[in-house]
Amino acid sequence: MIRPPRLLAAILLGVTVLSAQAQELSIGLSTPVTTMDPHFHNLTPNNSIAKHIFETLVHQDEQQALKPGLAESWRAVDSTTWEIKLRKNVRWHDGTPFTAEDVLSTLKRIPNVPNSPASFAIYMRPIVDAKAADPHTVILKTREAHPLLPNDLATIHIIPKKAEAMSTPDFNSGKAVIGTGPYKFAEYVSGDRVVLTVNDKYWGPKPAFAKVRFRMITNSAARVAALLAGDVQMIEAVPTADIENLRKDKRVSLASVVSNRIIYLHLDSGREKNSPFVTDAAGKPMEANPLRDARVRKAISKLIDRNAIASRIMEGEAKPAGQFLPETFHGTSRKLTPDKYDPEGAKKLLAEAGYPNGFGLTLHTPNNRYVNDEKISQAVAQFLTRGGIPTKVEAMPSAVFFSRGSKLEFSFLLAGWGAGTGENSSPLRSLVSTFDPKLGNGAANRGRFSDAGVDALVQTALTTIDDTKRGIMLAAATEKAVGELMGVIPVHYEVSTWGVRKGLAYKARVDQYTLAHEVKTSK
Amino acid sequence: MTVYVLRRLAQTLLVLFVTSGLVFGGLYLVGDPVEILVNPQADQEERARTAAALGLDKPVLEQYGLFLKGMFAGDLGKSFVFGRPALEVILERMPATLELAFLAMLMSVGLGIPLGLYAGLYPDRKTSKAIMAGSILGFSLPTFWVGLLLIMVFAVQLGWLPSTGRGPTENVFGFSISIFSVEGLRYAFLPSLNLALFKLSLIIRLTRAQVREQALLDYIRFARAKGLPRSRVIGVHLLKNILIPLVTVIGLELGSVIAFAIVTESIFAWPGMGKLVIDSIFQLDRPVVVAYLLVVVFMFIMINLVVDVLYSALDPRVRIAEAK
Amino acid sequence: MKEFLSNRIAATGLAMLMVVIAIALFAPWISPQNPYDLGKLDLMDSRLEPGGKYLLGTDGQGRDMLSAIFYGLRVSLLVGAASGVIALTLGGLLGVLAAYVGGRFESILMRIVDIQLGFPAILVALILIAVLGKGVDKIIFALVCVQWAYYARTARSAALVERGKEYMEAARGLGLSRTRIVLKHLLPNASPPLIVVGTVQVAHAIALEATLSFLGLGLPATEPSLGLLIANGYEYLLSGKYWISMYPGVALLLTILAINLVGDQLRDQLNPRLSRA
Amino acid sequence: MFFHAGNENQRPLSPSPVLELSNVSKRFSKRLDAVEKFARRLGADVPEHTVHAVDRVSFGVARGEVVGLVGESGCGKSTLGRLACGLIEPSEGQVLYKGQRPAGTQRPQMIFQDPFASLNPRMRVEEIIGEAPVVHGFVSRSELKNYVSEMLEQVGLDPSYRRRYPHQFSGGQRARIGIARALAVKPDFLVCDEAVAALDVSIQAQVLNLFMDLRENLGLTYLFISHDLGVVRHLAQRVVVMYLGRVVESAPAAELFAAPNHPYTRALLAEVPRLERKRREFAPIKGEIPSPLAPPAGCHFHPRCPHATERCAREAPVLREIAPGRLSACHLNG
Amino acid sequence: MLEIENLVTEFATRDGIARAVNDVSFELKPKEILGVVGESGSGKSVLGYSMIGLVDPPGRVVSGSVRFEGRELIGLPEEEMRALRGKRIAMIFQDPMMTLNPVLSIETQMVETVFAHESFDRAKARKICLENLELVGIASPERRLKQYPHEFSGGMRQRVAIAIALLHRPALIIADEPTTALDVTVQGQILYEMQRLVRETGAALVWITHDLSVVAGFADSVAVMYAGRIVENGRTEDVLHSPRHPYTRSLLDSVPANNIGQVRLRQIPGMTPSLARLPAGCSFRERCGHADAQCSSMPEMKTSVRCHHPLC
Repeated sequence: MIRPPRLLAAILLGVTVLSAQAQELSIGLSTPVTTMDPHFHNLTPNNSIAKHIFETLVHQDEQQALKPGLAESWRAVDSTTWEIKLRKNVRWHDGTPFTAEDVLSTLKRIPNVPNSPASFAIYMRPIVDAKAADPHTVILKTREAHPLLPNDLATIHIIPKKAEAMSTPDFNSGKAVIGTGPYKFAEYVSGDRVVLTVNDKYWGPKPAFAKVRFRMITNSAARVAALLAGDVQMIEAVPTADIENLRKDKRVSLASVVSNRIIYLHLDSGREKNSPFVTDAAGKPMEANPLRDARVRKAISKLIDRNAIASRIMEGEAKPAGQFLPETFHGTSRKLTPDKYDPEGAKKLLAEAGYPNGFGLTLHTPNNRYVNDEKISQAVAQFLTRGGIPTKVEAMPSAVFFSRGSKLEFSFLLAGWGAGTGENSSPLRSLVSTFDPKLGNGAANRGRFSDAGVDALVQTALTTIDDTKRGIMLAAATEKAVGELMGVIPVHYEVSTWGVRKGLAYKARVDQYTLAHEVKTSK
Repeated sequence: MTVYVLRRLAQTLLVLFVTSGLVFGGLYLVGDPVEILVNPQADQEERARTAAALGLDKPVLEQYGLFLKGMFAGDLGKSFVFGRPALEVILERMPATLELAFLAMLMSVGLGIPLGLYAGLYPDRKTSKAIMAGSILGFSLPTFWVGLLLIMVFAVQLGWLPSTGRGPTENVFGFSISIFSVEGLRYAFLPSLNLALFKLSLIIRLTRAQVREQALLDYIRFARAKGLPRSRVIGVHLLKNILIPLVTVIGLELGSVIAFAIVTESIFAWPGMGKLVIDSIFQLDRPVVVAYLLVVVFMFIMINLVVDVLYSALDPRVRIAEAK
Repeated sequence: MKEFLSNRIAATGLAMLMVVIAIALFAPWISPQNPYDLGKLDLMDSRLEPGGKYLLGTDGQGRDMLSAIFYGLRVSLLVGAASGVIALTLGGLLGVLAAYVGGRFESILMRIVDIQLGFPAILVALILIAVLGKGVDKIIFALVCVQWAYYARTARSAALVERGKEYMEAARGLGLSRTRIVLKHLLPNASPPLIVVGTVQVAHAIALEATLSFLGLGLPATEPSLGLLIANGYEYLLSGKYWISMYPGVALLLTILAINLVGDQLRDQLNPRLSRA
Repeated sequence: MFFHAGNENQRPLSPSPVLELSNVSKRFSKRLDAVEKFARRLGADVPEHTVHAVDRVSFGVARGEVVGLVGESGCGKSTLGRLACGLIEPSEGQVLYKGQRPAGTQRPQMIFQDPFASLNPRMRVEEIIGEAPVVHGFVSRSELKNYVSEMLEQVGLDPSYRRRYPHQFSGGQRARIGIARALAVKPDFLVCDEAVAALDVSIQAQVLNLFMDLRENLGLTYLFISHDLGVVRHLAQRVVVMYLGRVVESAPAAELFAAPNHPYTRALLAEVPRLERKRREFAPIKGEIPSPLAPPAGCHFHPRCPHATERCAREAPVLREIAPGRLSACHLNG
Repeated sequence: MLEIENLVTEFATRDGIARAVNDVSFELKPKEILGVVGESGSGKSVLGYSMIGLVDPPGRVVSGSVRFEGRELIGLPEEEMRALRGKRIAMIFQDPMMTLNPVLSIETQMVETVFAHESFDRAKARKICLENLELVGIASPERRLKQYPHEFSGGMRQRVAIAIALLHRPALIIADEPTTALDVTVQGQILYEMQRLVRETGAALVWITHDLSVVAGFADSVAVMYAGRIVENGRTEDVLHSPRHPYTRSLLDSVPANNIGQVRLRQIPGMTPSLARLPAGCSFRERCGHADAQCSSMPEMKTSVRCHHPLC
């Protein structure tokens, strides 16, 4: 007689063998895909899926360098006019040819998606007019000089003309999901999975897999377990805790890259006095706001051992940062390096600023937004406390954190910034430019840092078409805002890591997209 | 009985109203959904647009008024995140949770009652003591912890079962159900076991306590004095009396299984509504959270009502007292 | 008491509980490190294996696990006991009053109890914590909100039984005041089932707090409870750094086990039907 | 003992009965709430119950008397006892103890049936007996110990038991503690509600003897409620028989046992098992006591009465004097 | 028909071993009614359970014999004992609220009893049930059969229990205080019915009670139990009119109905001793007015009385 456990095992195993399928790639995603409408919610997982089905005029490679996409070429005719040449012989999944009309329809639809919680309209706003010069040429006019137009276009997925009037539910049901990309829509189950099949008629290189199944496994340990169990062949966002172990595991290999996301500390440099969470060293309320003093901010920066955080908290999955983006990105500074851990120097600076005995702080941090966000904050607090600035940590879900942070309820906070367009102007404009709703500046400047010199440099750069000149200006602005004035304190760049089963290879991307058509078989 | 049902329905309305108000107000206090929904790159103009698109630019009382108005028309608002009617989003996820809850209850009842019966009938045997010790353990282990251990053992180490996710679904009366296929059951086994463990312990303990109490009563002795076989004394006389209190508990626990599915669904990436609501809470997707609570509360009340009706069907004493 | 100790398992449970309580009470004096003082933690000592400088190893923050468990026990027990005591007092008093006063007060209160019991504990706590934010006081508040109804219901049914007994009539016949009757006669006699419910609920509260922590809605990370320690170590389970989650897990298991064992025995002892046999 | 029929105009015969019940009724009813009324309107069958536990009962008890109150379970005798002690308020009519509503310590004290349920299990004997006297200021705390000892001695218990809890005593001893508790507030009047029913015969005898002694020593008045006619016959000077909330007969004990008038009383006496009887043939009365929720019309006893006529089903008989000091409610009496 | 010899049943309690039935012997002839009288804790109920094999742990029959219709019941395998129970020996219990299963209809509870010992078809089983309900004086049995116990009054329930006990026309019925919880009028009715039924069916009856006055005029013989032992055993008239054991005497003297006109009742000093802590020798010694040195040894059961100094 077979004992029950063995019997059970036999049945279970039998079925496992049957379920394995060739030519199928299964990927574990870390965040749920919320829609199939490429214009509804500007969110990394949504965009990532959209990139399989739809295409943008301008592509970005794994380093976010601009590459031709549906547009074969683009150029600024004058400072406000752009001419875009479209690729010919591209067909939609339903067989109709791709033309300039489709591009114009897309541009029309984007600002008018009902109920959109985060639309792509921000990238459209500089455009005042769009015309088709011929079926494969589009002319775009901007209000003023807008050098970043190609970067912006890299975020916009082109839909066919007939989908212009389609609603978001039409996309979610799959009815409207017709693209030009390497994969075709097959199935979408909210909160569970997205299934795609290969587009045999794709103009570009053929993907390695006929069918892709994306599974949403938000719990990171479960995601790793799924990879180890072979239920999925690839996962994104490998948790730092498992890196060391997975590196040793023969069944899997890892792909990682320093991403475009910086983790930084923001300090209240707006309020002159009575910053809400600043106390004296004994914990009593204090009127003066030491954080307004750039020397104090510099001292805090020097108190943080970035290498320790990168190695101990992030297990190597981070690179200490001295500015907003890694040096490989356009508009970054070559001069800025991460501040060295220097408690002595910090002490001197604090004394100089008039705080030889330090003061007390509370560091506010989200606990479910960035990799190890709460732990990094604890580590920062450890260092500050040891360095004579007793620091408490208060962590909260990001839903609460960002609401309160934007209402300026904090004195000292930890946050992150990913430069979606892959360019240094994005953090400069949002994080350290003077808060100004009209210009759209300083939208995420929760420390209300303000420096006229930085503002001027950023504003000029934003209208400078010449890439080289613009790059120099942006680097200068960064050196002033971060290197000199410490408007934010950079901590590290996150490293994004993917795990794949042996036999597969993935080129890690700085924009954190998980693209099935970039997965290669390595045999 | 009519009175009873009427009373419960009146209560239900009141509860739904109060729940909606509390949750609506509560989530309003937590934070501003726009902050979490918009792309970080968005400027102030885009934020304002989002707020207007989601109806968040109006005063909160007006928002609530609009919500109530919609509620009476059966519209619980549109999800901020999904842009679809919140009710639709939830109903779409409900079958997954319900099948998990159903399997879990099946496991805990199917195993719990026999084990509890055994432990109650032979309290001094070693096996009974082992069952009781095991049940205390099941009581004491945190669900989430056990969940991962199950994955580690059965999926990663032994490779017998899929680690996470839901198996292939079939369309049954318009709902996608996964547990009618062997493959689907393989996926559902670990999560429902995880969910069932606590309830299993509970039912074992309750059954045992009931057995020990009932077995002392005269009617059992009388049944034996009548010369009935032991199987009938236990299987009919004892069991039916035990089942009556158990039905109440099982009904209440079904509700809590549905609620506790939140934890299990998070671990096993099970696309149910528990997972949805925890995500929605973190994303401040108020319409979904409010709608979820309304749906779940409504379900609980209905389950309780059914349980009470069932109770009176099982227990002739209640039946007659009500009918009089 | 003698009877209690005659049961070997229950006696073991009681002994375990005593040890656990002692550890919780004296944590600041017996812990090698103050795990709450960020200044005392050394990041370079993070994730050390058990043995050596740290008996049970360290977590990702360089926190000594042994100290963290001692302090965590303190928080978990505090949360469990405080919420239990407050809920017991509140619910017990309301339940007894409902049984004694009767009428509209009773029916309204019991409807509220029914409704409250209809809500699953975890949902109520989840929403409350989401709204209130983190903190020991808030989680205690949430747990009280979740638990009071169990006590109220138990107290009421026990008090209804007791109210019908002749000694209650005797007390009234002797011309004693209502307050005196409720506090001296009704409440003490309605309390044994409350104590039994209490042990179950305290264990439950500790587990619930752990679950909330796991879901990211529990206590502040700098002052971890056992549940939070497990939740924090949870991510290391797959990586072989078992000690970060396993030891707090075992501590939690033993604590809840001890409480349940004691509660079991109390239940058997306080059940008149069983003790008759 | 003084009776007056269900007619309010008739005054009691004695100038000053210690306890006087005039036309006392007690109804327990369950009223409909809003939902139930609504359901009724929808056509649901929702009953409104009213139980006439005690139905227009009048009688008095004179100082020093022992009155037995007998009847089957559910006849309202316990409710009557509680009305007499002021534990519940009458729905109609009046209960007067020494001319006032029974309240505070100015009321008859009750001796209860169940020796287990009638003592607070969480109090020591000292507290059980001493609580009320201290609260009411009969004794100071310092005198309490002696006072409790005195009470215990009075009921024949060792004063050294003062510090014990009820569960440490046997049934008979508990009954004594219950009596001591009642005596501690210096009552003139005891209402004994089935006070010996739960005790074994040998213990029952001890407690009954104690009641007799106390009466002699303290001049107590008793209302002795019992289903056991033997006990009542032994103790009472007068007997009141109740059936479904109404008094059907009352008479001096000796006369009642010698020549019962009401058919129910006769049936009751016939059923009492007696030791002296030789082998007997039981000839029981028909049926059982009907539910007080739906009492029969007319004379409540008529469905079981061997002499019932059509009139009995229609008209409730009045409690009338059939001989000096004897009252009966039966149409057979003309 | 029934012979019990030196039966001993013990219970393991916290205070030690309690002999609830201690060296009990008696005989019963067909159609005879035996009244077993004793106060609470005298072991009379356990005696009943011992006879029908329903002594549950922590209790057990230690020694002695119960011979019924020539078969030894002690040590009989459970299955054979079960076949006898309800078929040849039936038992009725005290509390009519508790003896019938509250959630099963009367029909279920009766029919299953028929099926426990016979394999009739259902219609025939039902017919037997109806006959028996009629037999115990239940009107409209068809309707009553469909009802549940709670729809019956206490007296009616006890009648149903009796009807169930009679289903297979047992040779022996053991009734454990079946009328204690009932009103006197109902008790009278039940006693009357019982007497009639025993006569009609030819069963022997053991009637266990604490109330001496119940057995008077009802039972043919009486056994008085004290502290687990039968202290006196004889024809009812003899025992009630000229009791020979001092305990029986005192018991009779303390019944109020037996002592009309006396101001004080005769009372037995002291309390019933705990079964686990009996005094050495005669168990009644410490409460007996006639006790002397001889009483420190256990008296033998002689000429129907267990006493060194039987009264005349």
